[in-house]
Parts: sequence; structure tokens; C-alpha cells
Amino acid sequence: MNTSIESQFPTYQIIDGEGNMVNDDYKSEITEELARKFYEKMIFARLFDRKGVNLQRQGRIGTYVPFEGQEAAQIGSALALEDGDWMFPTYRDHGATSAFGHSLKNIFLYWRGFIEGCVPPEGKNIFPPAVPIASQILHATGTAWADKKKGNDRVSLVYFGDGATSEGDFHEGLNFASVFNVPAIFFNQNNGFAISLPINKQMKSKTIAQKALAYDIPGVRVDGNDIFAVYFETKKAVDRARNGEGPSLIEALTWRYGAHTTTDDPTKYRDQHESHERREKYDPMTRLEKFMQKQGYWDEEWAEEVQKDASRRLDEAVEEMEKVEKSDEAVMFDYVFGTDVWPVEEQKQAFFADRSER
Amino acid sequence: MNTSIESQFPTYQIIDGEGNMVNDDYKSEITEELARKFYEKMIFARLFDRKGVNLQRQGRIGTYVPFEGQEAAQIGSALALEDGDWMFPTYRDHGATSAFGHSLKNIFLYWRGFIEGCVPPEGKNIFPPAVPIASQILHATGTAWADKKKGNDRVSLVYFGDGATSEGDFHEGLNFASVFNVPAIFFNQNNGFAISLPINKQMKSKTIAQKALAYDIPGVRVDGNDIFAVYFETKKAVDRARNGEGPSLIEALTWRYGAHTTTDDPTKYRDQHESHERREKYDPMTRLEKFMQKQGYWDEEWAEEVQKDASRRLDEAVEEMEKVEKSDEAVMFDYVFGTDVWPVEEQKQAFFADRSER
Amino acid sequence: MTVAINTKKMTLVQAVTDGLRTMLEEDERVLLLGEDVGVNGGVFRATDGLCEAFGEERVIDTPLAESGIVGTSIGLAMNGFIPIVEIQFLGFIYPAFNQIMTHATRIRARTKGRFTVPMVIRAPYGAGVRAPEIHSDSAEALFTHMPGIKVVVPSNPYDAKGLLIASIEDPDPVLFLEPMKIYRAGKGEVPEGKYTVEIGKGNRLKEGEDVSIFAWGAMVKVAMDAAEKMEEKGVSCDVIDLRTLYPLDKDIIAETVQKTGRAVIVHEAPLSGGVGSDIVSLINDTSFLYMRAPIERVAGFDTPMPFFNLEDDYIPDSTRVQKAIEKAVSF
Amino acid sequence: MTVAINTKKMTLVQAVTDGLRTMLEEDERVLLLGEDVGVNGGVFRATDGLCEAFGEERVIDTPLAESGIVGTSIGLAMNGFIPIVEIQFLGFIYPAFNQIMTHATRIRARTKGRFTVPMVIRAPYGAGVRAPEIHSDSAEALFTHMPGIKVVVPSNPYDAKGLLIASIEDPDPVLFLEPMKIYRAGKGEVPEGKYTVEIGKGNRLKEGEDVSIFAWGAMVKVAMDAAEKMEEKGVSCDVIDLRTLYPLDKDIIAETVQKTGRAVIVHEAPLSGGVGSDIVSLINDTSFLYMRAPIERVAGFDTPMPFFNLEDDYIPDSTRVQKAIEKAVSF
Ligand SMILES: Cc1ncc(C[n+]2csc(CCOP(=O)(O)OP(=O)(O)O)c2C)c(N)n1
Ligand SMILES: Cc1ncc(C[n+]2csc(CCOP(=O)(O)OP(=O)(O)O)c2C)c(N)n1
Ligand SMILES: [Mg+2]
Ligand SMILES: [Mg+2]
Repeated sequence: MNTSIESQFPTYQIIDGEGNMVNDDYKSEITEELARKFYEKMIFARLFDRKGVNLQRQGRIGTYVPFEGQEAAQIGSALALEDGDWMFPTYRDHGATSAFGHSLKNIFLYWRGFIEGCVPPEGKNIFPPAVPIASQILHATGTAWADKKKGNDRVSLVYFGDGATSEGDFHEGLNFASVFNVPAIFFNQNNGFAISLPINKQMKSKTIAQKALAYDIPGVRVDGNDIFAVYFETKKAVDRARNGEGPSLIEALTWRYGAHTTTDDPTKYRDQHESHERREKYDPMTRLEKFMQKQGYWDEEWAEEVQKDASRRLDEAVEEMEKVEKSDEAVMFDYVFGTDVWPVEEQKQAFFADRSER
Repeated sequence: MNTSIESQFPTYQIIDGEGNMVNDDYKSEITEELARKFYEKMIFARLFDRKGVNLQRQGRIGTYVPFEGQEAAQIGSALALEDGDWMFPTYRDHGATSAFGHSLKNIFLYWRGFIEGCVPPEGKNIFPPAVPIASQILHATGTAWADKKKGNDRVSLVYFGDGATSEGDFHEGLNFASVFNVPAIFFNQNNGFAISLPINKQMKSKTIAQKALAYDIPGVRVDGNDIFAVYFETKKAVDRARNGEGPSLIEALTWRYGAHTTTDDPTKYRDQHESHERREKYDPMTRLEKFMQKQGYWDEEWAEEVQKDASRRLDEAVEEMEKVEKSDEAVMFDYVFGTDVWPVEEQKQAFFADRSER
Repeated sequence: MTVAINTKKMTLVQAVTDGLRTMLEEDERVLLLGEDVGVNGGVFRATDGLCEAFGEERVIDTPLAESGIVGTSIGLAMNGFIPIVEIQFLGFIYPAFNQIMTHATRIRARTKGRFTVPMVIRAPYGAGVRAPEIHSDSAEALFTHMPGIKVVVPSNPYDAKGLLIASIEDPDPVLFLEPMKIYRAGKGEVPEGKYTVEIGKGNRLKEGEDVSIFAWGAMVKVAMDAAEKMEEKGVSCDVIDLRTLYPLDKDIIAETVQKTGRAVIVHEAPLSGGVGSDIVSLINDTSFLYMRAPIERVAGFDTPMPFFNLEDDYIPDSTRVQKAIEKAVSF
Repeated sequence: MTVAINTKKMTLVQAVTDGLRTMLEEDERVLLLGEDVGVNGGVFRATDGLCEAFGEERVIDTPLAESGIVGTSIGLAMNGFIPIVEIQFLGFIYPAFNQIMTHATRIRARTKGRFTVPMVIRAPYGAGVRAPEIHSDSAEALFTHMPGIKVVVPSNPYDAKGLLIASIEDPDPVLFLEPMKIYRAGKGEVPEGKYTVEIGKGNRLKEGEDVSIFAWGAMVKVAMDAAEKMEEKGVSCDVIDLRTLYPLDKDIIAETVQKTGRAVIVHEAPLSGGVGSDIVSLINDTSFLYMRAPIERVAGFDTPMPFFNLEDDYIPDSTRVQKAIEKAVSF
């Protein structure tokens, strides 16, 4: 009985690799407008990511974490949220955070080693990237719980990778969410690797979605390179959460083409050939383009305009970022506590006294 | 689909509450000899437990953790092990550890506040009771892994409660065991409560067994008050583990009649009526007696003899325990490290110098 | 003008309950969470009656998972609530260590104050009640070295309530340690309603000239007893209940040792790495020239807390403190 | 008799790899476990080539779960193996805190030696490589306060290999901290094959008369640089690389300060609760009458390690140490 558990979690797809609509579930909602919106956000994310990699290569930022290949998973899910909802990204989710309204300058600043990278624009509930893997799953459960207690209809969506499912916090978070029936969406980007560890060494289960069974919450598996599948399945989970019907687990199957981070060399642990093949067969951008072409939504000039606009905005953000030369050292001290605490104050004074003598 | 998950995990039973054999799976193996062995061990465990509660009441030991009601779950599983296997008990599993060959004197000493309570007889791989909930699940996974690496056929069995399933270590342990396919048996005693928390506030899932699906390992639910069901299902898991077929999760449904510990007052959080009813309907001892009577295995005189013998052994153990007045204070210092470490040595010397001056 | 304040005699644990009740009434953002804090009223009855009074939405029995409790409470705190988390015994806080060390304590600093975590983590701690293994740890020093959290330890009912309320009103995480040995060791007068005892301020319990004695929590009684015995022998002791371990009350520490020139520190936690060393450092930093003898530390040993038949051998007692005082004054 | 020993020039991280390789060859009970330690050879290449050489049964890529790694390794250790666990960065050790604090360190003591946990936990630590948040923590003091574990920190390739082998042969858990800032900061001669550097012994790097300087890990270079600059100004410094933080080398600490009467301690971790305070206490205990000036501590601040654009402002540098030396000698 256990052996066929994964058959209960088929991979949900709306648009196949060739850009054909393989099911009609959301046919009426799939408009040219929606497709264009997706394209705009996705191409922006891709260009953002390439910019990040380049900036790192040029030494203009530090280590950078690329996500090329995961755009559909990130954008599709981020666009299912509304303003006021909470987003908890990992270090790889700048596609999602920028689509949800984070400051581009600040996202770049994060990788340039500035605390401002953790600060979202006023009114945007975007948490700083989670560094300790899976720990943010609990925070999202908590903010969701808070919104439920307040009686409003905000939801919390948290990103995490396949590797994150091994941590205890994943388990504790899903259990709390289930027990208190909170409006949280646990959005897993299964890109097949945790740094060098392939998923079959991370877990024996064939799907991540089936882990929802342990908590008796809905679990689904979607083609994470199909932005329509991602968007509508996430929306379904978001709507359920808004209506007080509790949490969901979504497993989005995807792939990162690049390295784990810019300090990592993927050829050490994986066949890069597979990445190339996947790009050819399943790339989320190409797929969307093909779909738009087949539907007659495609307009070359428009697409060029969109890309140009994206590049312009990115260049502006980079320029802004590079204006920031160095933080005021006072930020080290000023936000540790909300009150004056003498060791911190004394150390701050000593620090500036020393600096002024240099 | 998720809603009927628990129907995939029916409660396995061999002997019903009235002592009738409700299935023939192990008919040929259920002999008078086996029944008598079970009875001997179970009645011993019950008398042990009552002795423990009394000793605490009389102030002869400290806090004690009773398990009356859980004898079938503990004895049935313990007897499925062989010498050389590893057992990882909780603080509630003296029934299991004594059946597996722990020193009675030492078990009592544990509750009298002596370190000897953690020391099993030479050759017995019984770990000290786990105090931090669920942490021992990882140790059992580790010892099982070690035995697999050594290429022998020893297995590790670990006990834990329904509450323990909420801890991250439960999750990490089962995942490691699954990934490395180690010979571990995860034996859950679901007694419906974690101190005051009823299981429906501990988790939303209707069974614990179904949590095995997250790790793609076998999970079963047994009537934990039916020692035959417990014994044969555990044996099956043990055999599978010995044969290199990996770990299993067993959920044994049971109940503690008494308090969580002797410092706890269960009337604060549960209807004691239910305990009384359960004792009447499902008591593991009564059930075994009824079964033996129906099978013609019962012999009143023999039973009295068994009980007398048990009482005698218990009295002896208590006498032995009470001879131990105080530990040599040196034990505080002598086992922290396996080598001389000066702060510990210096503190030890200072301690005894101070004592000799008093 | 004098204000008549009603007081009631209560134990330390009752004062904790009273403080919780006061703040649950006062501020609807306050929530209690933890294992068995609801219907059962806590294993030490610290939350007795509160679930009945304020309902299950505010006094919440959680699943058995410390990282889960602290981690979700961080989310609650960031989104408008003031969670008061009970860790059943301090020895069970370790599974939550990551959430405290990398999140609760850093979120304000990481976000320039955009998100904050007003949260109190309460935990009974220390030995002396014949509890099983791990239940008697004194791990305060793990938290005084953790930037972003305050550590508070009351030693009497009045302070317990006042410091607890101050902790709840503090905008940052506070670890509030309740010495279980003295949970019910006598009653003290506790004002009704809301009042605070300032975090970061020690309390002089006895005025003296010859030696300064520092203690907190259950060790305050031990220190006082030793001080009284030594007075009989003509040694005059200045006894300071530190009350807050981070930030330490530097002023009172400097002031007293500059008066006496001698110091004895008493704590239950292992000697190495204990808060005692931080006090020694502060004295070194502030009062080097005043010191007339090496500072004495009377502490637990560098060993795990032993099984309870030996716990009285582990915990510093009055005799050990007296000897340390003698050593300090006769140097 | 002189014995010809072949040596090779290598970096600190290569010396670690060499030590691991030596012990994997020497003792078949030795296992390596951790995230990405196998095929990938570790994120810092500390286990490069070892999986290829010794196979997946001995060099094991684990799932991403620190409590799981340490907890299962405890089981492996109790049942015949010597697990060497890599925590990818020290800042990710916190999820394993409970397993270390309540089990790895206590099992010998709890069972009167019946079960033991010979285990090494390796972790790169400290700042200075422009790493993201949490990757640069210096949390050694959390472990020096934990009875039952030793804490070792090499500062050069020779010590790295020798201390690592000593740690692997130690019958108890050892936390082996590798300062990542100096992983590749120059090469040193490292003997081939097996040798040990004794745990618990500091190393005098420079002989001097006026002031004692204590440091470990990446701070040793900073201390040495400051000492050399101060020599030019006529201040003669005795520089001690402590190498082991628990147990501290009491003898060398007492001996040097009794000679110089002055001390400066340098560490990267936050000042409050840092190992510096323990050294101050040891000096107080052993050498009170010898001290001619307050002990100076140059340390990180009581703040989380800032984002990397400010990390150089956080980490003690030579100038700060020089000023502290000046202060000590001019007192
Ligand atoms: C608690 C913790 N342990 C280890 C790490 C180091 N680390 C950073 S990313 C990573 C792999 C994460 O894999 P996955 O969850 O699949 O996310 P992905 O990077 O593939 O997006 C690891 C081990 C960490 N950040 N936190
Ligand atoms: C990490 C940890 N947290 C809390 C406790 C306190 N505690 C002791 S027993 C218990 C309940 C355990 O329930 P369960 O796992 O169902 O086992 P049972 O006691 O019912 O046998 C709790 C919360 C503990 N021992 N360890
Ligand atoms: Mg991944
Ligand atoms: Mg239970």
C-alpha cells in the first residue's frame, strides 16, 4: 500500500513543455493579459538573476545565490498573494520577493553585505531571507496564526527547498499549522538538490507532497516550471487559507541551472548535461513563450520592450546599490535592542572613540 | 483522498477484549507456553509498577513514572527482541526494560535519584531512560546504523510516546533511518496523552502510523493492549530489520490508568471515568487471563505462584535498593571525562577538602 | 503624598501567576503558550486558572515541540502579539536554541527595527527539588552571551511579579528564569495590580563593609545565610541580589566592591564559563585598584548536575560560601 | 637520536584534510559525516577526495538536519564507531544543541562510563570571509560552559593536523573549531603520517616581558601583528596561542602573567560571556598579587555579527589590540 503512495500525488500541469494546454481547469482565466503579466515578471526575474551572477563575477557584490530555472515556481506563487499577506523567502527567492514588491536596490544590497537587504519597503510583509534552513517555516506559521487570531484574512506563504524538509523545524511547523489550522501555505521548491545532495539521498519518499499526509493537510505536486499550474494551485491554497480552511503543502518540481551559490561548482556533484537538457525541454520561460505564440499572444516588439524596460530598471537599481559605499557603523549597535543597554552603548562609544583617533 | 488515510491503518488485533482470538494469523505460534510467558512478564510488570507508586507515596523514592495499563505494549515489544539488540526506553518503560533484562535494583535506584539507574547489567544494551522527549529516536537510529555497518544482524528498538511525535527529532530520526535503511524499530506507545495534552491537540492526523508515509517506510497500528498483536507485529518488524529490510514504525494504542508522574493530578485534565471504563473493557492483563481461561491455559495455582514469585523478587530488589544510602560523591566528578581534566580534578579535590573539614 | 497600595502575601510562583494575570487583563496582545500551560495550569501551577479565565485563544496548550513553540511565537510577536512562552524546565530549552540564537534575538538587528520580537520566555530552573535528570540545569550563561536577549532572575515574590511585568513590557526578548527551589519557599507581600521592577538593576539586601557578595535566584538565600553567619563572626557583608544577568548592573557592582575591596560570587551553574566570570571581568574593568583580595567564586562544578541524591553536594551551600568569605577577608 | 620526518607545505584546511585522511587510514572505526562532505568534498574542500578514497560507507553525505547528524552519530559512537561530524558552519550547530548539551556530553557521566561518545564535531567558524548572515558566528563560549566536551581551536596548519588527530583519539566529544578566515592564509610545514598536539596546552609564540597576550584561531595573527608593532615601540610581549579553550592551559596562563603582570585577551566573540572572562577569572584565581594593571579584553561587540560590509569593523584588529597593550602597560 505504501509503495504506491506517490501515485496519489501526480504532477499537476496546465501547460506542457511544448506550450500546449493539457487541461482546461482554468481555461477561462488564462487570458492574454495574465500571460503577459507572467512573462513580464518572469523575464524580469531571469534578467535580475543574470545581473546578480555578473555582479558577483565582477566583484561588485559578494557571494550570490542564483535561481535561474526556478522563475515559474517563484513568480507563479508570489503573484497568488495579495498586498498585506506575508512572504518568507529563502536566500534563493529574489524572483519571488521582487515580484511581491521588495526593493530591487535592497535585494542587491543583501548580497553586497548590507543590512538594508533585510528591510522591505514600508507596508510589505516580506521577511529577510532565511539562512538557517527551514527555521522560517515556523515564523510563517506564527504570522499566519496571528492573522487568524486577529480575525482578518491575511495569509502567510513560506518558501523552502527539498533539503529543508529534513530539518525538524519543517515537521514542527507543519504540525503546528495543522493543529491550529492556520492560514499558511508551505511552498516547496523541489529543485532536486540541496547543495550537492540529490533528493534521493535526502529522503526515500518519492514525493515531498506526500509528507502532508503526516499532518492530515492537503498536499499537491505541481510542475514548477509551468507558471499556470503553480499560480492556480497556489491560488487555490491561498483561497482555502483565506477562508479559514487551513494550511496546505505545495511541492513545485523545478531545477536550478546554475550553481548552488556563486562559490559552488556543480560539476563536482551533478551532470551538467542534465541541466542543459532540462533547459531545452522544460525551461519555464521558453514554455511560456511557446504557449503565448500558440495562443497568438506573442508580440516580438512588446517582448523586446518588456526586456528593455526590465534592463533599465535593473541598471537603475544597481546604480542605486553602488552608491551605497559603506554602512554607518552605528547600525551595528543601534538595533540590537529597542532600549539603551549599557554594554552595547559603551562598546559603541569606545568604537567611535577608537575610530576618531585613527 | 487524504480524508480516508486512516482507513489504510486499521488497528491490528489478535485477541479481543473478551479474550477471543479474532484472527488466525499466528494461531500455530500461540501456545500455552507463550501465553504463560506473557502472563509472567506482564504480571511482574504490573506489580513492579504498583510497587513503584507505593514507594513514592511512602517517600522511599522520589518522583515515579507509572505505566499501569501499558504492560502489553511494553512486554510484547520487549520480548520480540533478542539479547544483543539495543533498547532505548523512555522514563515510562520499566516494564520493557525489566523484561529485557535490566537490573530491578537499578531501575528503582533511578527513581531514588541514583546514577546507577542508568547502568544496565553487563552485556545488556539498554540505554538510560530518555528525558528530553524524542531525542533517543536518533540514538537508536545511530546504533542500528552502526550494526548495519558492522554487518551483524542486531536491531535497535526505541520507545516513545504520542507527544514525542511532535518533536523535530522524531522526524529527523525516521528520515535518517529511512534514507540509510537501518535496522531500527520505532515503537510508539500512543496512550492518548502527553501529560495533560490529549492527542487531538497534539496532531490533527487520526493515526500516528500514517506518519510513516512521509518516509516511505512500513507503518502499522496495533491494539497495544493485545500482547499477541504487539508481539507478532513487533517480531515482524524485527525480522524485517534483521534481514536488512530496514526500519518500521509501530503505533500501539494503549492507555495509562494512572497519573503522568506521581507529581501529576490527572483529574485536572481528563475524565478519570474513561480510565476506569478502559480498565474494565480493555485491560491487557484481564484480556490475557480471559484468553487463557478460554483456551484452557489458566491455572489458578500457577498464577498465584507466579505472583508470589514476582512479589518476592520485587521485595528483594527494593531491599537491595534501600541498602544504597548515598552515592560516593566522587561519581559526580569521575565520569565526566575519560581523561584527567584539571578543572574537574581541582574541583573534586576542593570538594573533598571541604567535606573533610566539616 | 502616600498612595495606599493593597498587597497580598504570596509565594514566588503565585506572584508569577499574578503577574501573568495582570498582564493578560491589561493588554490583549499578551498570549501564554507552552506545554500543559492551559487546562492543567502548568506543571508547577504557574498558569493555574488562567486558561479558565482568559480562554484557549489566549492561554494555549501547544504540541510538544520547543522549537515549534518559540519559532511560531516569533511569528506571533512579529505580527502584533506579545507571546509569553513557558519552557517546562530550562533543561528543555535546548531544542529551541536555534530559534532563540538566530532569530528571536536577531530580528530587530537584522531588519533595522522593521520587525521586532517582544517575547518573554519563562522557565523554571536550577536544582534542589529532587527532580530527575536534565530537569535541574542552570544554563543562564548560555544566554548572557547571546546578543539581543535580556536575562532576568527574581529571588522573591515581589521582584518576581515586578520583573515579569517589566519583561512583558520590554520591546525585546527576555529570558525569565524562575528558581524552582524557591517557588514555594515562603511568602512575601506583593502589590495588587501592575507595577514593575526595573530590568538591569541589582538590589542591595544587606549593607556591609568588609566583603561584597553577589548572588541571584535561589542562591540569594544561601548568600544571605552565609552573610548572617559571618556577621556573627564579625565580618560585615554587602549582599547584592543581581536580579538581571544581562545586562549586569555595573554600577552597583563597582560601587560595592570599591567600598569593600573584596568579592564573593555565588552561582549554581558550572564554574567555567559561568556568569561569575563576567562579574569578575566587570570588577577587573571598573575596580582593579580597589581590590584587596582575589575574587572568590562559589559555584557548581564543571560536571553535569548529578542525580538528585547528590544534588545537595553540588549546589553551593552556606558553609562553602562562608569559607569563601573567610578566604577573601583573611587574604 | 634524530628521526627524519617528512613534511609537506600545506594550508590549514589541507592539514585538516590530511589529518582526516590519516585517521581514516589508521582506524577503521573512523567515519566522516555531514552535509556535502562526500562527493562534493565539503563546501570548504576540507574533505576533498576522501569519499573517493574511502567510499560512501565511511565518508557519508547526510540529509540536511544537524540534530539528526549529531544524534545518529551519538548512536554510532556508542556502538563502536568514531564519528567525525562536520557542521557546515558553526552558525548551523544550534539545531543540534540539545543533542550536544543533553546527550553527547553527558552519556559517559550518566552511565558511569558504560556508554561513551568518542566523537569530533568539526566546524568552520568566525568572520572575515565576507560570508552571509549567521555564517560567521564565534560561539565557542557556549561550549566551554558545557560539562563533558573539550573545545579546540588551531591557528596554523601544524597544530590543525596534530590537534585534530588528538581530538579523534580523545575518548570524549571534542568540538574542533576551524577558523575559516585563515583556512588558506599561507602554508606551513606539516609532518606526514600520524602525530598529535596535546589538547589542553597553549603555545608560546613570542617571548616577552611586559605584557601577556592571549588569543586563539584567527585572532592569533592579529595578536602577533600587534605584538610586533608594539615591540617596535619598545614594549615586549609574551604571546600565547591558547589552542584549547576547554580545559584552558592554566599553567601557561599563570606563568606568563606572573612574569609580566599585565594581560590582553583578544577574541572575536561578543565581549560579555566570552571565553575572555574565563581567562580573567583564572588570572584572578592564580595571580592576583602579580597583576599590575587591569586585564584588557579586546573582543567582538555584544551585537550579532554584522553584515559583511561591517565585519572588519567588528573583528578586533591590530590597532585595537595595540591600544589595549598601550593601556595595559601605561596603567
Ligand atoms: C541549518 C542550516 N544548515 C546548513 C546550512 C547550509 N546550507 C545552505 S543552503 C543548503 C542546502 C539547501 O537545500 P534546499 O533546501 O534544497 O534549498 P536550495 O538551496 O536547493 O534552494 C545548506 C545545507 C544552512 N544554511 N542552515
Ligand atoms: C524536550 C522535552 N520537553 C518537555 C519535556 C517534559 N515532559 C516530560 S514527559 C512529557 C509528555 C510526553 O508525552 P508522550 O510522548 O506522549 O509520552 P508519555 O509521557 O505519554 O508516555 C513532557 C512534555 C521533556 N521531558 N523533554
Ligand atoms: Mg534544493
Ligand atoms: Mg503519551
